[in-house]
Amino acid sequence: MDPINFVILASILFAIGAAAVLLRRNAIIAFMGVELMLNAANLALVAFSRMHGEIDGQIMAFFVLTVAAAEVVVGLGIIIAVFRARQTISLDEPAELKG
Amino acid sequence: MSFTTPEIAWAPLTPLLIVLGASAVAILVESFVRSPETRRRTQLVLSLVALVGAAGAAVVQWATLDGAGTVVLDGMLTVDRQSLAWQVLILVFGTLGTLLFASRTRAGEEAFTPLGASAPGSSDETLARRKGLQVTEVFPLALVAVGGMMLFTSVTDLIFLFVALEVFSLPLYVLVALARRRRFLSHEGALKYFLLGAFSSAILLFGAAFLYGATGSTSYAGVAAGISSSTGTDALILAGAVMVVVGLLFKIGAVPFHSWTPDAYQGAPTPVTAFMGAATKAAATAALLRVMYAALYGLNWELSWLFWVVAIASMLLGTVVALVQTELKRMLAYSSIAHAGFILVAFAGLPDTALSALPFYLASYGLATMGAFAVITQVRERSDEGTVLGEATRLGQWAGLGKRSPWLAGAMALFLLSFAGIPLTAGFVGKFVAFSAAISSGAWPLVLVAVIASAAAAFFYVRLIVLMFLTDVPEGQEDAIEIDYSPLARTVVAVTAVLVLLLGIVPGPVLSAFENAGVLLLGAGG
Amino acid sequence: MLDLTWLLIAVPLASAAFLLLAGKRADRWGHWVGVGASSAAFVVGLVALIQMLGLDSEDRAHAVHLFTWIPGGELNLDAGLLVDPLSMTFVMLVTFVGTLIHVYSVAYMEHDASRRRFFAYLNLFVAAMLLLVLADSYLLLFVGWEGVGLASYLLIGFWNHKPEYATAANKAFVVNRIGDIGLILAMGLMFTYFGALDFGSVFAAVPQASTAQLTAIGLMLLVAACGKSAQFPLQSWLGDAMAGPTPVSALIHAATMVTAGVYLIVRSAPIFEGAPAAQTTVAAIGAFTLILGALIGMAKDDIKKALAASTMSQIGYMMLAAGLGPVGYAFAIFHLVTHGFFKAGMFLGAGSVMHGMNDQVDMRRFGALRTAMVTTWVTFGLGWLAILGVPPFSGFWSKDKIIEAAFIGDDVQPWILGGAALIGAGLTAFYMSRLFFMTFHGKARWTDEQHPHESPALMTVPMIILAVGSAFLGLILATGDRFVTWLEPVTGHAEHGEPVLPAAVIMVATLLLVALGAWIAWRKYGAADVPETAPAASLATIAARNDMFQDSVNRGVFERPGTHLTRTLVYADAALVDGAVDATAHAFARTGEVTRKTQNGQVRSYALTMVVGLVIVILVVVQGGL
Amino acid sequence: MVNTVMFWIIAALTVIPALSLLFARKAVHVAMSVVLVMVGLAAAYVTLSAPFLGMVQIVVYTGAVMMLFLFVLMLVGVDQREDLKETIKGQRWIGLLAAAGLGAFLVSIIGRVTLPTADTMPSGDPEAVAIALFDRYVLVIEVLGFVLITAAVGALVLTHTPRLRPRKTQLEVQRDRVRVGADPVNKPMPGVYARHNALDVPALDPEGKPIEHSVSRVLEIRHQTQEGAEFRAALEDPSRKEGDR
Repeated sequence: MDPINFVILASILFAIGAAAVLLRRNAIIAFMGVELMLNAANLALVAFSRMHGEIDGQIMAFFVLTVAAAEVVVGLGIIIAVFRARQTISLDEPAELKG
Repeated sequence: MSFTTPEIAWAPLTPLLIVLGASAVAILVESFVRSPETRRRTQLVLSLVALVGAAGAAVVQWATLDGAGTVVLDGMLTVDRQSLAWQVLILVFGTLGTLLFASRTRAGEEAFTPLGASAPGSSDETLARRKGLQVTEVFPLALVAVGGMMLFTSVTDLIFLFVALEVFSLPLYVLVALARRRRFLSHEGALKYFLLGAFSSAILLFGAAFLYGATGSTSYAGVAAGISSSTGTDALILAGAVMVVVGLLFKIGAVPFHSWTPDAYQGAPTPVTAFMGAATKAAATAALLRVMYAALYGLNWELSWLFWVVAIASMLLGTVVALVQTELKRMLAYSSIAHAGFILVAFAGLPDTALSALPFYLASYGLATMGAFAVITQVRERSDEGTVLGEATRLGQWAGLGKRSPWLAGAMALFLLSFAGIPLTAGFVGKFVAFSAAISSGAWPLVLVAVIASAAAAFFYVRLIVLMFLTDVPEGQEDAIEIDYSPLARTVVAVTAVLVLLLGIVPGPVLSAFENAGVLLLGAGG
Repeated sequence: MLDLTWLLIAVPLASAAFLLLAGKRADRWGHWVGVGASSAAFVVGLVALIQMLGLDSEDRAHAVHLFTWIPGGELNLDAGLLVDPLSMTFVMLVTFVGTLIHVYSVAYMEHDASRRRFFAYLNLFVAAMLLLVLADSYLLLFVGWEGVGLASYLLIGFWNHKPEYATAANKAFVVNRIGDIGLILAMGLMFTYFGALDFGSVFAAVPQASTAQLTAIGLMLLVAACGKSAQFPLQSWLGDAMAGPTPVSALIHAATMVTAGVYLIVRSAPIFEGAPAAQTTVAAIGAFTLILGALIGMAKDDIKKALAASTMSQIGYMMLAAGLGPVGYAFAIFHLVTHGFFKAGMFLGAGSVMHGMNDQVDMRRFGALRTAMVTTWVTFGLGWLAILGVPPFSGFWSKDKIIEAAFIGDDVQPWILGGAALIGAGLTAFYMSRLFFMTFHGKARWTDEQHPHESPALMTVPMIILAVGSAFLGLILATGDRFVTWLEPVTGHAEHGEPVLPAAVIMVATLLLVALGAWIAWRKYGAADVPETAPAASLATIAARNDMFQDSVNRGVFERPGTHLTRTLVYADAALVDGAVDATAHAFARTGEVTRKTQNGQVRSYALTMVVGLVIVILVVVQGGL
Repeated sequence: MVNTVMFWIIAALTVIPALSLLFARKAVHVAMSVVLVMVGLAAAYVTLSAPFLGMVQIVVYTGAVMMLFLFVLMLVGVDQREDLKETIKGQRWIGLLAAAGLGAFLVSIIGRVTLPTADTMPSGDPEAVAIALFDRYVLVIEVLGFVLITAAVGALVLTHTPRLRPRKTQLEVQRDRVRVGADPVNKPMPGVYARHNALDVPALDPEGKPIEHSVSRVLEIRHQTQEGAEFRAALEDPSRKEGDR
């Protein structure tokens, strides 16, 4: 089977991740959606790397992994800060900035 | 397998190394200096020395540049005059931003919360304030952000682009959340900025993956080569290119990827807004320039549509919504969206002249932005008992400011006129060179829209000027506003005001310097 | 000295900066600094003028290079001044009239707490206006153009304690921005076609350009001129701008800034020469505005607004002349100069009347002021005679020439333009006489609290000087075609065309019409009683109040259609043009209100906007790119 | 070329749990499903000849990142259920449509592309990865260090509370307790000095009176306690049953 199918899989996961950001009110779940998008990109990179027969795509995936982990730390930090202030992590709740 | 140590041209990276190295040292300072006050002083001095030193190093690099520049590590990074120009620009914004970060009100209050972890209004917060705690981590965070932005302007590899994007984004997300007052808004702004920022960087990354898949390379030069020799992968290339560009347009704040701007600008502590508004836009513009000219130049025709539509949408939406804003920071945020549109006008058709016009435009815009927000930090509300509260950002509160503080109001008027592009200010020359770049590539309908939009935009800038100079303080409100005095913030106001005037009246030297920078070392087109 | 002309701009500018920065310390003597700066500029101008007069006419254009402003590969923009007879004329007008008005303002603004600031703005205005006329490129002209806009904006809104004044300032700003867009676009076109913006290069490149290109540029310049000079359809701001202090109206809205449009057209003569369609449009707009302004002038009871309408109308004459080509350029500028004198004088007179009448502006509350304010009456009367075009006063020499020139040409054009100019003269005579008689003659209609008195010498002396100018300047400059010859290096030598009617016939017809208009005005407003409240004048009520017209055939024939036309046009002006401005502003605000709702504060909606945008972009780019 | 069966297993292992992101109500369930997705992705990496990356994926993602998510979920209340009813008008349908459209476009774009697959397999073993990482990409690695520093500092700034009040000694704790009028000594246990030692029976003081606050407040609120008086009465009068209350 052609590895390009993994890219198709990656695209589907990417779309699911995006949908999670659009639809879920829970900040943590929405954030997991973003993580899924990053991982989908990783899958695409690795699949392309396999198709090109070289390792660069994999290396990039390593970087993305690291960056994503760092992003999770900062993101969860912000979510906790919001939670401490408002006792909720609903994304609908903080909507004072608008217009 | 054998490993040979890679050859790295360290010398051209000196400015970058200074800034990032200083940030590491600053983290150590955080750990080892206990007293908040000493820490703050040390951090301020360290940051300023590093930023000014780095700017000096960049200038030395510029002067001693070997030929057109240096490609570091097989195309990961390119140091040429273009990137040095942007680096200097970002270092200037970084220096001014650091001054604002450190500025305090007359009562000795910083712009940042004393304790980021405390809940707003909690006893911990009060206690931390009483104990004089300070989040001096803002200085190393700002240094990392500056370093990331400098990288962002010089990288010539998609994966490095993504990493650099995160390097400067993460500290900004944190900084936005650290306001001292109106912390709910600050948190909200940070959460929105973070979530949408992560979302957009995922989009950028997916696009980069597509480009890698289609061309087999992540370096700009490799992508450009892959585009010109592509067979059967056009759709993949186009989709990838669009997603990368969208990721960058998000940072520039262009419609429809703009929605974070007003909320983050309003929620963030004003010094952060100033720094973010000036530097992020510059860095993102630089990165977009390089991506477009060095990697995606072959898609010029296909992508021009995107730039046209996004530019027009940004100019119109930014202008029209700014007209009805009553909150000052929000109004400036929408004006920044309109300016994103003006910036993109110069991208239409990718003329060579844009490479020298845009650095100037961003310099003029960034200086005026820093100045305007610095002025905002100086105008504060006062409670009935006479204690000084947060910044007065409702438009009505600025009525009669010209009489209370002619200098401050005059400087603000100057910045606003520069935003509006009135002659003898930097903004006029900036718009002039940017629009003439667009005209030179035949995009005159776009320039027509831009001219009309900037004419309409002048209305809300001038409205504020009228409010400041031609309106009296409302009856009974004489004591509701306090003009604060912070030497550091005043320095920023003075410096930016002088520069905005100088760049408007004698832009010659700077323009010709950028003229030199208008050539990319690894340009497919420019 | 010609190389030192930059001092003309620098001195008032420095004085403005000084006055703004000096703070309260300078409140007591700051205005004299302003007067001094303006006088100094006049002296510099005078010396330069004398030096220029000593040169041969072909050497009189002198370029002063200041510095390189915007350097660039293809585009190199220098900031430089062009000192030639045309700009020198303006320099003299601006500095001389400007200085007189400065002096007048010292007394007029005496009781104003921010007099120092007022003088700073006045100086700023003078500097910007001089930059406008001395610039050697369109770009630098634009700097001055925006500068006078800004200064006038500050000055109109100077008395900001009344809300309508701020509104007026806003309106002036909006309309002027429309004009500015015209100038910016004209520059953009020049830059695209010629790659240059300085007068020399642009005019040198004109012969190679196509007529279509020149027409486009010309029309854009015309939009700019209309905005600044209050010509149809961008005239609406001028009346409202009268909210500003009266010296401002005299300086900016009569003598100098509003004539910048005429200057722009005359300066751009080579472009218009290559674009006959644009040139004809200029003339047509001028002709239309001169009638429109006159009709509006008939309907106004506010003395300043009536004068503003008159200004509009007189600038219409200048535009008409400027649209006639080389035969008209010199007369346009000539009329501009004489008008600068007599209209500024009359505005100062109006200010003097207001000064004596507790700021009353309604002419229906005046009357019989000639006894109370003799100097004002005499000086105003000289201005009145001048604007009527009564020989040998100034207006006669300039206006008559324009009317005569309007009759030159082929086909119907001379009949239309000439006819308009001729009728305009009659209308002018009517409404200016109405104004004059209502103010100074007839019965006193003021209330007991008002004690009209003559103004102090600081105010009357400038009025007297301007009145002397109104009386004799035309004669002096017209003798031996001095002024036309003086301008010839710039405007080119015009072959004297033959009007379609003999010149003598035109002159007699003009004078007859003027006499008729003045006589009707005397009958109605001088000899008869003037009602203290304006008669309601909607079309229906006029028809119902037939008795107004019964007593004389004269009135029936002349008045009824006239009133109808006047009221209709004034109404159309208010409803359509003002309405269009307001509607545009409203539309913008509404759009903004609707659009801001999309920023609903929900981060998920923001993400949705991004995704939808992304999907559309991918769809179009990928589908379109394949 | 890759194993077809393997692909379909991985596809099922990733897409189905990923859908929980859209439809599961409890955040914990979502997190656990995402762990599964990550494992599936690791398997995919191994299949695509990136074994080392696969291992790292498991260690970093399932082992660290997702655990962090779980920790935070527990911090904010693991029980949180989300009402899936949409609050923003049109958001659900436009959102689903947009996301589906995005996915469909991306898939169709890939379907349109012809990309050859190289015969040579990239070597994804640790040594090859290490050499690549520290050769061309060494600067990226170094810069990544700053990303991690920022993350650590950022998290500390946002969540770490330094000791603001001095630590209380045992003596101070005791004093505080006495000051607010609490028992100077330990609370008596319920059921003490009685024939029952059940939790719902108050303790008796030396005089035989029941000590009311020895019973958990929760039980009192639920009316599941036995009041001392009644209890004694029941003792004295065997005819009265406890259940009569």
